[in-house]
Amino acid sequence: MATTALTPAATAYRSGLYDWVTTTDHKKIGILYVINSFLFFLIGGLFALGVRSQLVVPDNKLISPELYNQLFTMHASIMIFLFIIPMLAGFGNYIVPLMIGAPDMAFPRINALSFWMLPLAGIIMLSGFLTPGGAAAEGWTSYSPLAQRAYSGMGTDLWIVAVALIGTSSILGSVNFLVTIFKMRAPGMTMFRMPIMVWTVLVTSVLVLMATPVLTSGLIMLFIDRNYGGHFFDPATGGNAILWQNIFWFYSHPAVYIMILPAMGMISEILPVFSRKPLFGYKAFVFATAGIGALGFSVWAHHMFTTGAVYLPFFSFMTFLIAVPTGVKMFNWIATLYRGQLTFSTPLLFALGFLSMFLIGGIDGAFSAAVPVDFALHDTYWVVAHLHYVLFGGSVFGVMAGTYYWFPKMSGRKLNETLGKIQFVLMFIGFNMTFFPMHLLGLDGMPRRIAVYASTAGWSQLNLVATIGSIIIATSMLPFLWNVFITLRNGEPAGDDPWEGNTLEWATTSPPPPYNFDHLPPIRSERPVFDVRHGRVADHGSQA
Amino acid sequence: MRLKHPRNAIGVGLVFVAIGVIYYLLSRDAGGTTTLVLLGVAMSIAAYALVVGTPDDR
Amino acid sequence: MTSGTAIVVSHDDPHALEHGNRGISNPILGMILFICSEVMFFAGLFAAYFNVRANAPVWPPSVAEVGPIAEKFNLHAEPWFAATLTVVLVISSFTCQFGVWAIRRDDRKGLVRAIGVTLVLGIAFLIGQAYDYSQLGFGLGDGTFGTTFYTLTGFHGAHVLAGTIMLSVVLYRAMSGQFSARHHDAVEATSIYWHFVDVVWVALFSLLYVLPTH
Amino acid sequence: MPTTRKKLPRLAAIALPLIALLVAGCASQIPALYPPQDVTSQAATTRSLYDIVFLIGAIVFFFVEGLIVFAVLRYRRKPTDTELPPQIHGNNRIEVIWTVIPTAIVLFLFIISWQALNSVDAVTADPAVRVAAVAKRFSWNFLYLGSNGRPLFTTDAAGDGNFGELVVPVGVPIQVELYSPDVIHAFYVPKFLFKRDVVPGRTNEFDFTVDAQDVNQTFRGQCAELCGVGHAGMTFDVKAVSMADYQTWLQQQISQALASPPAAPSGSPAGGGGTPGGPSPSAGGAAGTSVQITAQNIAFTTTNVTAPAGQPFQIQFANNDPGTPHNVEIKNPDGSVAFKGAIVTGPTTTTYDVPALPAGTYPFQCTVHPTMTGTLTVK
Repeated sequence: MATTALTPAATAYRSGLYDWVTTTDHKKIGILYVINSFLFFLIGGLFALGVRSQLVVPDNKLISPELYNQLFTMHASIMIFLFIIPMLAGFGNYIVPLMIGAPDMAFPRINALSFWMLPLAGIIMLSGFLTPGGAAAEGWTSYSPLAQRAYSGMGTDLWIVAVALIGTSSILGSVNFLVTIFKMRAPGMTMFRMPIMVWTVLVTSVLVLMATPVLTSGLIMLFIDRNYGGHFFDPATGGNAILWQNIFWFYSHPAVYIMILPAMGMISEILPVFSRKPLFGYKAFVFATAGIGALGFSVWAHHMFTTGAVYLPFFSFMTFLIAVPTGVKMFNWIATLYRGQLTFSTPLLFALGFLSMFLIGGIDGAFSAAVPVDFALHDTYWVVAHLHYVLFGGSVFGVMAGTYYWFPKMSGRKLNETLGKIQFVLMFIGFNMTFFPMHLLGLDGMPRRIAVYASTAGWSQLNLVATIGSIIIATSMLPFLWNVFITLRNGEPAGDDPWEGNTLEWATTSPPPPYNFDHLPPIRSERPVFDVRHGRVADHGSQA
Repeated sequence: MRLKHPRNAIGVGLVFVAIGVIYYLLSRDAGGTTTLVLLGVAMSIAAYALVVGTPDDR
Repeated sequence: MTSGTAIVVSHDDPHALEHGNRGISNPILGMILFICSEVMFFAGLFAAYFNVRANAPVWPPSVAEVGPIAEKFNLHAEPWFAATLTVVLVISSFTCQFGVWAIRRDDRKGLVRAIGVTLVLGIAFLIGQAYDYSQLGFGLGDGTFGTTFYTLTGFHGAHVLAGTIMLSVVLYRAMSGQFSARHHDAVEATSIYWHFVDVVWVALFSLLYVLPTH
Repeated sequence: MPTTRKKLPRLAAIALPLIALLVAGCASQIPALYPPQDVTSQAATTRSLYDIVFLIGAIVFFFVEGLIVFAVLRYRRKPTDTELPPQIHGNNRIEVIWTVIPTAIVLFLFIISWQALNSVDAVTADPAVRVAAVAKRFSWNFLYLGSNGRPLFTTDAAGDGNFGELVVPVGVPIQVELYSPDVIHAFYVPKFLFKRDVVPGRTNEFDFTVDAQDVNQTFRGQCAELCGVGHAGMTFDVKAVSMADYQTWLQQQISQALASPPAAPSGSPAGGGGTPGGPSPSAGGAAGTSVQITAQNIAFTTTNVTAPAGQPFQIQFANNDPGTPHNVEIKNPDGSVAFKGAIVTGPTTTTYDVPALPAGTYPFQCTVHPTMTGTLTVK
């Protein structure tokens, strides 16, 4: 099959299972990442439906508190560690080498190792349900002492092992990305001609590289406390319960940016293509991305305002500051649309969904940065609303936009537009129905992670609305899955460049051959393919 | 490119060391300061290696 | 297969043919970046150490707090054994570097000799540490002191073990003549890793045996 | 230039149900996009901060969302658009503007929130009422503290989790100290617009002053930090009464507590858990001495004990609180730890070997519950 490499139009992916399992091709590994992540998205989504069906009416006895705690813990853990982070890593894997004109990642075999650790970790994490005590049930934050041996069972040990494994996979992946981006760029692809998607993957990789090992050290301490009689987090013997939170959030706040930055990168590729304009303020965008990454390391304790154990003004100040680079990005995106010629294909719809929903999540962030307001809102459903507006309204909408945008490149076929738009409308409505009422519930004092609430609390109607919304979200996945199915069977052939794209992945075939390119167009700006299409030769890659 | 001078790479880490020092002066939190300062060290090493290790942009 | 391979070669390093400055090779750069993440791994452990240390009224914890076992915590009284281990590890860092310099001169025998000595010193360190553990008289569960001590030194020991495995592979490959002045990324990468492990130990030794108690 | 299309775009159509939801929220009794009416002076501060943050947030929301909707409506690609639109790569002036203005806004927000924080977070030195709230899986217990910092009585004297209410007078500062013997909980009263974590091994405290106009109301409180399977049921009530009513209630509670002392009085052997292996009736003086200390209902029943100077002695420690860890930590007069006994979870008894101490007076306490105090006299 290697001989087919020189005939780019050949069906490079019609190969056997063995080939997929042993592949070191970044494109196949990228697709494996994406498929694996979508599977876990469905599993995590089912857990979310379980949570919502328990909360649909007050005083519900459908799901026991034990199982309920396991469900929301596994929902969050799977969505974060096995869906969003690997999904973005998967798109990065597929797209980044193509975008910089490289034949593959720097370390193809390590790349395969990084991927195959994920399904293994997923199985380990989910196998907690088979243990006598059930799966981990302390929330994805796994706060000690609740996560200590005295209060939780073997599921927590499995959770620790799984998350440590995923962390290792991420670290190896980030080394791979960094070396690829710095060392494997094609001639002419200078740093400031790299697509924004590549920049966001770069910054994300730095965050993963620096933050994830701190979580690994914390997980090891927790494991030692639980299994070998350690005292790191045990206040009765000189340990410190707050220490776990410090270590955990030192990873997990940067992790929030790990989960959103590549999605921002996707949006930044899609908006220019569908408005036929360059991204407004390329360099400002790069510096804003780096700024978010840097600030992300000094705000960890804003998740701990109510512990009474952190210096509040420092973290409040740093948290407020993050609004500035984020705002710069938001205005850059809108200015990209301004005076453009917008084509409302499904990728753009999801990208616009990202803009409008992430905006709400971002404004919510300013509420939480104001410490006294956070005293009222922390650990209520308001926070649940906030984080879903960022991670669902932001990351998931970004991932869907990226899926519709790059599916033609990955498969050679274009997803059906009508089904795509149906999915968008359903998902947009369902998302807002589910998560907007949670703002109101939180403000009214509904704490998160409670398995039941009283009928007298006044939360019944909004919870009902939220549950209906979650069913609509689940429904919105059906047209998507059907769309993928029929498109792969006999979808419309996409051609090399269905969207009139800007970046190098559209200069090769769909799907690209092994090692990606027979020849590269000259790279004189951040939009080499655009330049070729419109006969542009001047360097306009940098502003001012 | 001027920005890519190895000296500037060290500066990337100094930002975090500076944040760590300010943080220590305000909060006296030994643990958080340790991570911030060592983050500065790690960032400096990484940035230096990436800048020195990358062939010049063409 | 042949045509596929041809593409690999032409794409593998297209820059090398055109430009002189290749910077740091991919494996070595990857190793340096990985070591940066290792720095942050130890940053987490060190942060935990400083945190419990700062919270303790007396460090190491006193008899009043954890009972008679506390008398065993006084590592400052007998630092000589650990100091010897430190010297062993520092010397091994030098011998490792001699190996790198040797292979850069294409001195393959010198490489084998230097890496061999390094490996022996590394194993000596591990045996010494295991012996030290057996003599200490307190365990992982003996208060925060025992927990932090064994976690810090234990994970450092695990890194030394990983280093000796890497050194063994390098030694085997060196003896099979796989390295040359042009082609010895694995030696360079292992050496950088070994230096890192050494630096961590020096930091640990200073922390546990030298830094004044309170 | 062509005019804007009249066709309602999809985005706007989708936004309509959202707006309908908002309107419905405001119209009926279900919660709105606003925190509940504040009932403490601290909450009033927080709420006026919320007002400003909400106002700015709403302006930013409508401004930016308006820009998005405008761009979507105005700049659709038309069949006549064959030429590229103007290729604008950026504009330094406008980029500086939209960096500087948000910076100014967030600095303003930071400063006002810091000011609000300083008043919300302030604790007074002389509160009118001091309460120790003990949160354990899965119930609350409120210990009213006397002027000497020792508990006068507990709202959960039976130890069965049936704790009654936190009764507080209106118009005066009330200080709450938070203790947890097990995992992290959080004291959260929505109408106070406030919560504070209850962290084992750490004493958090905060003040609140209920507004005088909110007298004779009951406010719902709940644990806000996941603490296990019973988390949802870990609720409590705060009842605000007038100062006169409070005093009546207080005296009634104190006399009740005195009428039924929680354990045997000072000096006699511990009841309840008992001391297996033969109790030692003497509390000092004799050679090879041992001292009796008993913990019950988050308090030491024996608050004054005596031990011989200059020789090691034993403490027979009985913890009679089921599921609750206690110990005895003896402090030197300078505040440093002279002896710290292992923490044991009741009901149980244990023996501490205390090293020789010079003559003097030593305060002792429970490490887990610093409100549990006593005095050890060594002579």
